[in-house]
Amino acid sequence: MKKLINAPENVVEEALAGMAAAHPHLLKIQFDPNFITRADAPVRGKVALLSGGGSGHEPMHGGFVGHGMLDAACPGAVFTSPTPDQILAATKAVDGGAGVLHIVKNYTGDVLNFEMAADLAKDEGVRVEAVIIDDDVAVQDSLYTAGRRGVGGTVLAEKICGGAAEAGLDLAAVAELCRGVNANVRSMGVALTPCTVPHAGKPSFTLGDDEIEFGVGIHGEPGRKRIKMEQADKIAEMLMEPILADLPFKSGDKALLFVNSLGGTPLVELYIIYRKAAEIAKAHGVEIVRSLVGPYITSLEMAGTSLSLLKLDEDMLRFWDAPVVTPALRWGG
Amino acid sequence: MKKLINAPENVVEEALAGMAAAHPHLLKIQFDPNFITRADAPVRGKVALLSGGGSGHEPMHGGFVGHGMLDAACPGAVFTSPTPDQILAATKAVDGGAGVLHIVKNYTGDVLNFEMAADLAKDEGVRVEAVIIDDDVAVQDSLYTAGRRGVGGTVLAEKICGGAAEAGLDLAAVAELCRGVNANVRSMGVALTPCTVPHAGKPSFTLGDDEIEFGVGIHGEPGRKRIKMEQADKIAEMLMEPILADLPFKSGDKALLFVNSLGGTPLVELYIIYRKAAEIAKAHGVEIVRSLVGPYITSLEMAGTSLSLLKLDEDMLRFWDAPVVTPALRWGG
Amino acid sequence: MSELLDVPVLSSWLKRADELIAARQAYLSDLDAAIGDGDHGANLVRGFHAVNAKLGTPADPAALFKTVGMTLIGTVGGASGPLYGSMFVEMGKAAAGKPTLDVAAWAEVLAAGVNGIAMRGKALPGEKTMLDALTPAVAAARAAATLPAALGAAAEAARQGAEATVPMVARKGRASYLGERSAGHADPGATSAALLLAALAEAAA
Amino acid sequence: MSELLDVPVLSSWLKRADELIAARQAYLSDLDAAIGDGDHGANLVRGFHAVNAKLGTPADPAALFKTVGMTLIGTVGGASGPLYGSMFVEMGKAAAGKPTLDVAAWAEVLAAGVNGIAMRGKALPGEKTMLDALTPAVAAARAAATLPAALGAAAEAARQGAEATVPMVARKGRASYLGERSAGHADPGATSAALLLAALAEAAA
Ligand SMILES: Nc1ncnc2c1ncn2[C@@H]1O[C@H](COP(=O)(O)OP(=O)(O)O)[C@@H](O)[C@H]1O
Ligand SMILES: Nc1ncnc2c1ncn2[C@@H]1O[C@H](COP(=O)(O)OP(=O)(O)O)[C@@H](O)[C@H]1O
Ligand SMILES: [Mg+2]
Ligand SMILES: [Mg+2]
Ligand SMILES: [Mg+2]
Ligand SMILES: [Mg+2]
Repeated sequence: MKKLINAPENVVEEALAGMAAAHPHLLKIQFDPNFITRADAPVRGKVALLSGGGSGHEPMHGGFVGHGMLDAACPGAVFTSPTPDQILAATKAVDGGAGVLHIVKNYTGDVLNFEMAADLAKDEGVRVEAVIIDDDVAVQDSLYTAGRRGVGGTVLAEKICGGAAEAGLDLAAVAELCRGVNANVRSMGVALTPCTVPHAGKPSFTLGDDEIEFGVGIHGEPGRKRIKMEQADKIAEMLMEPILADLPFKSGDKALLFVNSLGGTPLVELYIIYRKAAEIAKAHGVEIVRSLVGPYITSLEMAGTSLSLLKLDEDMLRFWDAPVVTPALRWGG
Repeated sequence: MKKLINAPENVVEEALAGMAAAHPHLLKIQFDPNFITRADAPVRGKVALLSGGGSGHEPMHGGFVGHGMLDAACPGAVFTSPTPDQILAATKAVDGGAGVLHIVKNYTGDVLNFEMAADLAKDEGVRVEAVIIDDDVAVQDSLYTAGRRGVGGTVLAEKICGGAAEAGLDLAAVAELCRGVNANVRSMGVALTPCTVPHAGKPSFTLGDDEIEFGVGIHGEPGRKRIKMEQADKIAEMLMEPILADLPFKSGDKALLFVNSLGGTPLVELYIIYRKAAEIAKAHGVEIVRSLVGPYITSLEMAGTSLSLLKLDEDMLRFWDAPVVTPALRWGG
Repeated sequence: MSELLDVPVLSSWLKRADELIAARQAYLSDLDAAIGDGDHGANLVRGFHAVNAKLGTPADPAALFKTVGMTLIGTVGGASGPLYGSMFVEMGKAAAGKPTLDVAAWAEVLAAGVNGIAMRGKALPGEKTMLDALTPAVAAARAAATLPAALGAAAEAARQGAEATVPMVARKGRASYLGERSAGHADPGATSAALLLAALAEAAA
Repeated sequence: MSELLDVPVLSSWLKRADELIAARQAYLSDLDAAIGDGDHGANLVRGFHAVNAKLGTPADPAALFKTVGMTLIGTVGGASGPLYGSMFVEMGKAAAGKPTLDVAAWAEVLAAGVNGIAMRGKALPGEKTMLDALTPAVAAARAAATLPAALGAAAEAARQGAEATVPMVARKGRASYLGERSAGHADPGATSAALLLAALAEAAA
């Protein structure tokens, strides 16, 4: 394992210290318990947005803290959900009186820790709503599983709901919008290589030189199936097909296409995938009116990509376009 | 080699097609010869900025085309400088009557191809100035070499000069500013892994499990020396020391610190490096007033980082902060 | 071996648990890597180190369990943090007012803890989770006549219960994403649960 | 073998050059990977494929050389594109007005081309570049009495010149960044230059 780290147990804290040093105008960072808030938190009268999850998915979530997106992010250990005390402290720190929306990716650990934190926050008089994001179509049968995982759709939900909160929508309305985004987004990913969690010190799984993990999770969870390597166009097809079928997306839909790097896959490859995915969407009658291309929800240095397709309505489009000023997403502000 | 590509010979064109599809509001893309211009090019009366180089360093340069940064980018084959016909065609396409600044990284191939193109453009009546960027302190003795390589400083020069051109500075003044940025920026990188050029099909070099290439070039050129892996803090020290000594940076200097991923190194590690590098700068009396952290000048999927430190004057700071609206750098616009 | 669990014995349990988990960290993480995300060992090492650092000298078993539960909740994260945390928090509630626990009391305290996991995780036995080690352990503890017998039988039942998760298809937690592919591997949480009960049997011996 | 180079022979040179370079692509790129960036083989394959696709039936050697030069400039990129491109462009100028080239004319045309490289690259022999193959080739061509002798001697001199780059420390191009570490490897450009002259000797034979 060659990584630019000091000791595995210090990875999260040292990276947070680096974020604090690099973005003093955007972020405030608290340690023990660890959480990140926007520099001007709490914003009086605005619904606060809080998300969190294991570290190792950067820029998600800490890189999305700032005007127009998240008010707080709670980073757990690498690939391990944060603990209730972090979430509770952050919730109290960003509540501006209008309540706090917890945006939670659907993993047992995240759900349980956020649940405990929400209960504690409510006990202390903070209004909290939680929305669970579960957009990963790789997990098929939700009756016999912990349900679909939350993946790329989380980034889109955080941006859109951040715009809505900034525009003054109340907690119920922002939560409703968040559920709406989740209901209209579908995602699927593929890994070309594993990644190595620092404290594990070895790759989370092994793949043959000609194998890829189709439907992989963002923690290196094995996916739908292990298959032979294919060309980019074929992979784009294999990812788009279940996404389009699942909502289902229909001819005439307007959509946002998000081509994400899992970390180790460079931009040049993402654009090759984007080209084909957009072509497939078009052939299906779906009009891509917005795009996002880059490493936004990653799995350390894992090579691979995930696609997310979000059916946009007027509100979502408007709040997607609204200004955002965070370390990782920034426009119009 | 597992990559999200179709055929190696189509990588550049397909990625360009993907960029065109993803950023229709920002970019116009021409094929044969290949070049990217901002959607509203040529901008009448504004000095146009053009850069280019081999592909595989994305988002540089195509991702930096747009308001407040480049008017055009010319992508060569992967890791191979573009050809004069591309540069000539792009130069003519973006000239708005105020002349065109060529920002050229100091590699023999880039210099020669840009030189030929500039001669041809001048023959056709376009005013062209060229500035060579050579900020890489890894190459020590420039009398016996092709001179220092152009690396991370290029990104900073393109942003700052883009702001200046947008503000209405003339060709001579923008070129002078560009030389000023180059004179005040120093960079150095380290590779933890090699990368694989698609048409080569195998890693550009080999490194032992505990070895790193110190002073590596962005094309996988071997660096200053091959050394044993070190902890992040030690690596940050080894990179900062020659950078600080070279300008030299002095106590009281205000600076921008750019911590770049060579591609495969995730953000969490960059922030760990940032933390230590900023600490070292501070101990040296250098005040870091701006930062850039992320994969901006990459070498495909190579793991590693490069640091660039730019001593800022008032103008540079103002033009760095000026609005920019490109696929990869965006703020204020 | 005494017929009563008191604060010193319970404290040595947590020390022994920390040792056993640290010794098996890589194994637990490997099990988790096979069907989950490979952090179970590190999660529990972090948690039980913190528990031992925080424990101090609690007034009674209830206080001890509560500290353990809150510390696990605050340091482990993941699924196992709230689950093991809830287990100890519920054990604390069940042990309220008892300076020591005899065999019957212990069986009921353990049962309350395991029920806490089931409530928190909304899981049933047979879904390839820590409950598959802990549920039979409760039954074994309840059936035993003496404390040493109860601790030994619970540890053994948990060990067998963990082993029995190998052929199961996971229905809860991260492993459930694998569907049929989750069969053929022991559940990491069931395995760590068996370690915890083994540590208790050893500490009380 | 004829005593004159004409358009058909020169055309078959470029065809043979394309074949030889394609056959040695990996080798050229490996040489470049060792002391540069590993693209020299791919660069030249791209260029000479394009040359053969574009060539058509030029009116005379001058036209042929010009097309080759402009095509290489337009397709190769890197350092070698402008350098080999300039070589052929200058050869075209030197061959102006000559429907065929005898041994003396060929030596001067080649000299003009090699001089074009030296001007463009601001390089001298001994700096570990293609000039180290081409400069001795010019001398050998000039010393020969017949065209076959000139082509054979030039090819052999270039081969030896390329070999002689192995111990050299690079002073120009990407390899120069390596300083002393560039010694011990043949220069890729010198090696490809030797291939080009070998292709000519074969094509004219
Ligand atoms: N709903 C649940 N109920 C009971 N136990 C569960 C549940 N979900 C997961 N587990 C247990 O948690 C273990 C995984 O713990 P851990 O790896 O620490 O957390 P995570 O899955 O969040 O990485 C599983 O092996 C399983 O025994
Ligand atoms: N200044 C120069 N003068 C002459 N030849 C040069 C010069 N710089 C580089 N070369 C030649 O170019 C070759 C490298 O070509 P190539 O790999 O295609 O370009 P790049 O170095 O841009 O990747 C070198 O091996 C050397 O022979
Ligand atoms: Mg986990
Ligand atoms: Mg090159
Ligand atoms: Mg786990
Ligand atoms: Mg090369």
